[in-house]
Amino acid sequence: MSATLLFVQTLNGLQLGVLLFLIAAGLTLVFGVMDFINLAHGVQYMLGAYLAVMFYALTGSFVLALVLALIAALAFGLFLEFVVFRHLYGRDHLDHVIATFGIIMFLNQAVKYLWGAAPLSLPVPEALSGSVQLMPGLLYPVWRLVIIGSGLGVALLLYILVSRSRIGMLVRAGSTHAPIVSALGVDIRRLFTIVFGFGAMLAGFAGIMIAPILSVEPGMGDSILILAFVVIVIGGIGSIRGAFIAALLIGLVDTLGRSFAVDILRTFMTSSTARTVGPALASMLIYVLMALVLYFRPAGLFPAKGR
Amino acid sequence: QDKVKVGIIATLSGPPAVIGQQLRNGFQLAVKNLGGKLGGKDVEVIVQDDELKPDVAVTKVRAFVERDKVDFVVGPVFSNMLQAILKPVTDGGAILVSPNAGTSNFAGKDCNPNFFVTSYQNDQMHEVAGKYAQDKGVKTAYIMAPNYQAGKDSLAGFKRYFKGEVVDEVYVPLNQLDYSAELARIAAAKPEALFVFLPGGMGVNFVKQFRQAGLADKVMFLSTFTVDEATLPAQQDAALGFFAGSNWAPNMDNPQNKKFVADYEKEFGSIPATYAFQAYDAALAIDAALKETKGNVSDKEALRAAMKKANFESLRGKFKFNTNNYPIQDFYLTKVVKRPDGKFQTEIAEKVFADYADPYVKDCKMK
Amino acid sequence: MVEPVLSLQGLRKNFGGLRVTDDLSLDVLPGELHALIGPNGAGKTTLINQISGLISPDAGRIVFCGGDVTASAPFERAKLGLARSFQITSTLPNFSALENVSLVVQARSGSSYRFLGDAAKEADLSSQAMSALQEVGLAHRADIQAAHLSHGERRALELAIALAMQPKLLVLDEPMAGTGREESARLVSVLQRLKGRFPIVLVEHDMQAVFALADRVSVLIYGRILMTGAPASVRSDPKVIAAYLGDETA
Amino acid sequence: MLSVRNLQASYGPAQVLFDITFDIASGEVVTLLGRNGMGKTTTILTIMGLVAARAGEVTFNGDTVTNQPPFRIAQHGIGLVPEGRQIFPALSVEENLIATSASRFGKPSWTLERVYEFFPRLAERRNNMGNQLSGGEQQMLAIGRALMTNPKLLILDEATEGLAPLVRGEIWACLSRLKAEGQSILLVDKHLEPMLKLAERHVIVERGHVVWTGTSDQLANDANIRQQYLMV
Amino acid sequence: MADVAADRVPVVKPAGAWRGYALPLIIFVLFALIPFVGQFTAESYLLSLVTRVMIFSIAALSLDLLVGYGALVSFGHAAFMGIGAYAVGILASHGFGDALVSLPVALAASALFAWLTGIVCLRTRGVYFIMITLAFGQMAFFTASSLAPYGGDDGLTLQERSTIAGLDLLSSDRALYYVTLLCLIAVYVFCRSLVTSRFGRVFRGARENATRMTTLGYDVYRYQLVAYVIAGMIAGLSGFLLANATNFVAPAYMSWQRSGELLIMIILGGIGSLNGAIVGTAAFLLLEEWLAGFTEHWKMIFGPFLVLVVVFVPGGLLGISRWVMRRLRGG
Ligand SMILES: Nc1ncnc2c1ncn2[C@@H]1O[C@H](COP(=O)(O)OP(=O)(O)OP(=O)(O)O)[C@@H](O)[C@H]1O
Ligand SMILES: Nc1ncnc2c1ncn2[C@@H]1O[C@H](COP(=O)(O)OP(=O)(O)OP(=O)(O)O)[C@@H](O)[C@H]1O
Ligand SMILES: [Mg+2]
Ligand SMILES: [Mg+2]
Repeated sequence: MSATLLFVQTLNGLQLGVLLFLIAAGLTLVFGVMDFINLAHGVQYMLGAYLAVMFYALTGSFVLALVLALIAALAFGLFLEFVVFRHLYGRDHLDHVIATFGIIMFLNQAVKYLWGAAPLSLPVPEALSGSVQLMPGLLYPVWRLVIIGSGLGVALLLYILVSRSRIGMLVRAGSTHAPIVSALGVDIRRLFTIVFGFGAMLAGFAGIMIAPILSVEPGMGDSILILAFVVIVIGGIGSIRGAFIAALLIGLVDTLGRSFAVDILRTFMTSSTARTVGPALASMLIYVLMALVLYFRPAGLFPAKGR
Repeated sequence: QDKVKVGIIATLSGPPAVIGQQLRNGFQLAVKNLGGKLGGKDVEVIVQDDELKPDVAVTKVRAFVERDKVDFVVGPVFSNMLQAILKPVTDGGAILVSPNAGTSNFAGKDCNPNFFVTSYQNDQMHEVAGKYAQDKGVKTAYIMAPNYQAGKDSLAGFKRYFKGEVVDEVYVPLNQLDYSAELARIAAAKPEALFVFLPGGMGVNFVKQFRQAGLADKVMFLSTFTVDEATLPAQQDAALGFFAGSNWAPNMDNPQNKKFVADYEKEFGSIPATYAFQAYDAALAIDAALKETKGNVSDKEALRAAMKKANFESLRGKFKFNTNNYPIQDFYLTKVVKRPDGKFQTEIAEKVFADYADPYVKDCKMK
Repeated sequence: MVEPVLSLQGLRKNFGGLRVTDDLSLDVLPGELHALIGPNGAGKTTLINQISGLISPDAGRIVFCGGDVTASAPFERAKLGLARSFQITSTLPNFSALENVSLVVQARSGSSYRFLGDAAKEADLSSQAMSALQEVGLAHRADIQAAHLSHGERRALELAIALAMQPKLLVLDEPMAGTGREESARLVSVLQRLKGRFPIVLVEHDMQAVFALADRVSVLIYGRILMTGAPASVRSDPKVIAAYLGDETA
Repeated sequence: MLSVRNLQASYGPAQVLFDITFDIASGEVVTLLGRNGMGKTTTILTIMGLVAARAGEVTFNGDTVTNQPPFRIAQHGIGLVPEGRQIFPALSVEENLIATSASRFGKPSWTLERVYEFFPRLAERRNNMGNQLSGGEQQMLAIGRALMTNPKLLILDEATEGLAPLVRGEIWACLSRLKAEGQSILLVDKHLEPMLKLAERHVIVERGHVVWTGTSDQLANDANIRQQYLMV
Repeated sequence: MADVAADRVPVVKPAGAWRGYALPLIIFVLFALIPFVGQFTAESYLLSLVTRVMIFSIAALSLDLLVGYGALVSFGHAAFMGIGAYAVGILASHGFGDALVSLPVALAASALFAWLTGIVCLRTRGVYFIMITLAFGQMAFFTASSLAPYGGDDGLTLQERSTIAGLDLLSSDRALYYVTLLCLIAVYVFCRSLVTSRFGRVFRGARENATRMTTLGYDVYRYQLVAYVIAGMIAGLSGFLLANATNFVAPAYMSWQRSGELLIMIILGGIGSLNGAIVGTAAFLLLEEWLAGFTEHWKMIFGPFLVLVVVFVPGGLLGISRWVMRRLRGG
């Protein structure tokens, strides 16, 4: 394996990591910070993508589509919070699981009902299509760089929001002692609603940003959701920093594993067996990683303080 | 009874639903065009979703043969579902017609008189790509497929005729989303041709990312089930000019096919893919058989014989069943083009095999 | 010189920069009620956590009934007969008061790897548990879920649990906290009765109780033993008054 | 300022409060006395809207607040030091103080600085997480947290529980200082003597009924009341 | 965070024993009668459907043991089923088609897997436990998918059902049906007694307050490990039956979606009561079958149904029945 290849793959790994973080971010926020397991995060991500496609078809402008889709995603998130989630705060995690699972079922089908089962797609905005020369013989799609950028942006924003802002404090407090917070004069409900809306918006945003490189199809949120959970669990639930680092870690492990597992195995087994074992290993790798991390750090890499 | 009952089992949920729908639509369109009759008898079509879960599929087909007493079961989409349902269906005394999945074991040692395939033997489409690359004198090829059985068969199929150097043979995890790692390796390997088998969403993701990585005009893109009418609406220009192995294309030049494509687009607002036309042919095959037996479904022996005759006008032109009930047919290389109306479809580029039969037939006892 | 039941030798514990237990040595003699007092944050609970094994010391030894238990797990120490109560009440919220206690009895009577037979129907378990509840005057609330007990009642339950273990050493972290006059009085008399049966380490801020019960008192300040001695001498010690007692004349 | 009339409340089927009636005038210090499990905490929770009132009425400065959401009630100017501390484990000491701080009525008399000078121990541990505090430190934090909302009425449920005598003494001192500043206070505590010094009036709760109300002198002089209800 | 499901009070001693056992009795009697009804309709279809319900009920029971009584939310439970099933399939493909061989192997294999993974998983709590069990489930899944000699992703077909001591007793759907029913009843009774037993008590205690239990002298970790292994074996049993019922084994049996469904089943029924596991499973599978019968978009009905259940009747379907009961008694 040549050095450049290694470099490229590392870059790709980081890029995939940021991609994952973009999705995991909203999840940690709602989950870690509010102690609410929102499996529907995945479908909200899917919805974001579909909305973007729809609005793009209507307006023909990516920026407009982005804005409209974000607003719609937010609105929808608030709607969900209003009709479902708000009744489940402080309830057993399992209630969250089943309710949000119901929402997944519904939305996956509804999306198919509205937009058809065939995969759709969103073109890369003209200005940002094409690729740049990072180094001789290494072209890199601009849009990927944009994704990396936005991911970093979101990371920063969230970090400040949760661990610096007063809203962040209140929400963290509410996640464990909602009644007391409210007895001290804060409308915890409204607060949770806001956070939820924000989380939904983040999910939508992830969907929109990723739509240009992935196919927009029913159920696109399901497998991603699992990955996102892996990320936030490795990182330590509720820790934005943890989620970020874990995302990069997984991105790297997965990418490098996928691209070099076979080569490495070849060094000590016949290449045909390496070819069959390698990929199986590669696809297991992130789970092995998670198992290892949790074995040595049962509460993730950065256990959220005080939990 | 005076009615023919047909049960359709297809994957209608999850991402592959689009394929299942094509399959169902194709069959129902045929029934419609045949005036709601098969072999002159009124037909009742029941549709079930296998949810891509083997045990669910088994329960559903049991329902077909036991509760609904169907005479024919049409389906499924995927090979692993086929493995699961063949026994319950045929044991239940119904005839199973597969409009898509055609695994090697049922073509060979496990071939079954009550099982007919109107599509192809799974390897063949891939062999088309391999043969083409070979004929065009391609020296180096990079081949890639998902890490599951069908994936392994596909690369094996490709290599059966391609004798050039395979620079790398890559298996990616099923339903992988991001291909930047593989694309980087392709860029580094600089092969003449690329062969991929990435069905459904995987194909959409890969094709878009392949184009974005700027490899499209450096490497010849050969594929199977990666750029077809089911995925083109999402791939659009990204897939323009890409090649695929196939047994049919919407622009195939014969009257019945022209009508079929036109009707399908009118009815469902999308261009049919192979899945749809093979299901359509399945209906025609059943229709022909029933005409033969004067609509008698009770005499299975006669029914099977009649099915085997397959005297119907296939949308692909020449068609007949081999002794293992798999088709003997021509295969083509297709190319993605943009139609005047802005829609995308595959079109015949050139014929690669004529009257091509699968090799497994020799292991099949049936005569 | 009698062999101490519990002997702490040069214990150290740091939380980050903070020294919570600082080269601390302490002996608990058979049959004595040893009170441990000290300002908030002096390190009393942390010390108890180290004794019961929930926290492991950075340095030093813990010898219990002649054996070194520094490295052994909490449940092993409990098996050896070390019982404790928690400062922040810690019971099984969805278990009835009775169940809470009879689980303790079960722990020391026969194997718990029995998969058949209704444990709730085992008479001896329940009866022993019941008597423990009586000791702390909670018998009339036996069937109430712990979660539904009032704060004070839960404190009492804590003590009942500790009693039911029939321990070789009983460590109590502020059993009186949150109990009203009546209960405090009852607890004091209970402890009076228990005194002598087995040694007791009592952490308490209720000076009335402490001085009424203690044989010896150790004063803990910033993780160090300021002094150990008879109640009278301690309460009159100017350093102690300055650091802890203040003008409290209880 | 606060008046409670015939308040009734229950946990699920089990009724706990049957007839609670008492008043607190502005600037007054009132205590709720009674043995364990008699309904003191429940009374407070019901006033705060954390437990639903079945019947009866709670008014604060003339506005009826019965069964309003807790945050509304609090915003009327009631600061709660809940039983069992209930500090926020996921927040640092300082965050615990800031998070819910408010000054709803003019300039705040309680600021971070003032709380810290009041509880120097908290200043030392300002960056520790709430759950890393000693029991007593948690108690101080809970009080500081309530003061930071600059309430008109301060409610303390077992506020001196688990505090060292010295600190306890300080707290009593502080409370009398607060009283001097005209702060109205509702107290639940087990230490009768300091409360007799501090409070004007006392309300004795027995099995969810108010069975006696009177001044410190009355209570101090009426031995058999104390005997009957408080075992003192 | 740690107390997933901890604020659910498991029903251990139902008020008035008969009321606790009435429901399961009714259910089992119904199950026993179905074949006779079946005669007049599509028997083997009905049988295969209900057999499926019972098989999943067994798995659900074992899961409820962990979730409802131990707050150990296993998101990899399908793996045990899959392992049980593969034991049958693989042995059969090597000519060992007899239950006397395959059943013990199935149980042993799933137990072993449970033990090995349990050692790791049980170090974690709450959601971390959920995810780490998922991780092992996925590893099992991918391993099965790469078993090329056994069909890999396509799975492998059993030519016929397991024989019992050489006799093909299971060949008839009815026989299999009743065998499954027996297994279900046995498992139910066992679980029922387990939760009230000494062991069960400790296990439940651990879920309420692990720290407390250790200071009482219980090695919580070992108790939970034993429970985990037991649950794994029971799930393995259901896998054994599933393989025989479908004559087919595939990695799909181990997918995380399947694990998720199992969870949904027990939550839908109401956790921590065992009865809920059976009710929920039946409701889930039958509703699915029924709704799918008349619309392709059945999920748009089923999804909201789930939501409604959670929002309005905490405690799942059993919650409803309890509520009704109370109303009736309340007059
Ligand atoms: N996990 C921890 N991390 C950091 N500091 C801690 C931790 N636990 C306790 N501390 C600190 O150690 C000191 C001693 O705590 P400890 O609970 O032992 O005090 P204590 O003597 O029990 O006080 P009190 O009488 O109020 O209960 C306190 O200052 C506390 O803040
Ligand atoms: N969450 C609850 N659920 C059910 N019953 C409860 C609950 N909390 C308290 N109770 C019951 O209500 C009664 C009054 O409880 P409360 O906490 O108000 O007593 P208290 O006067 O504050 O006692 P203490 O001095 O011990 O705090 C008690 O009998 C208690 O058992
Ligand atoms: Mg302490
Ligand atoms: Mg109280």
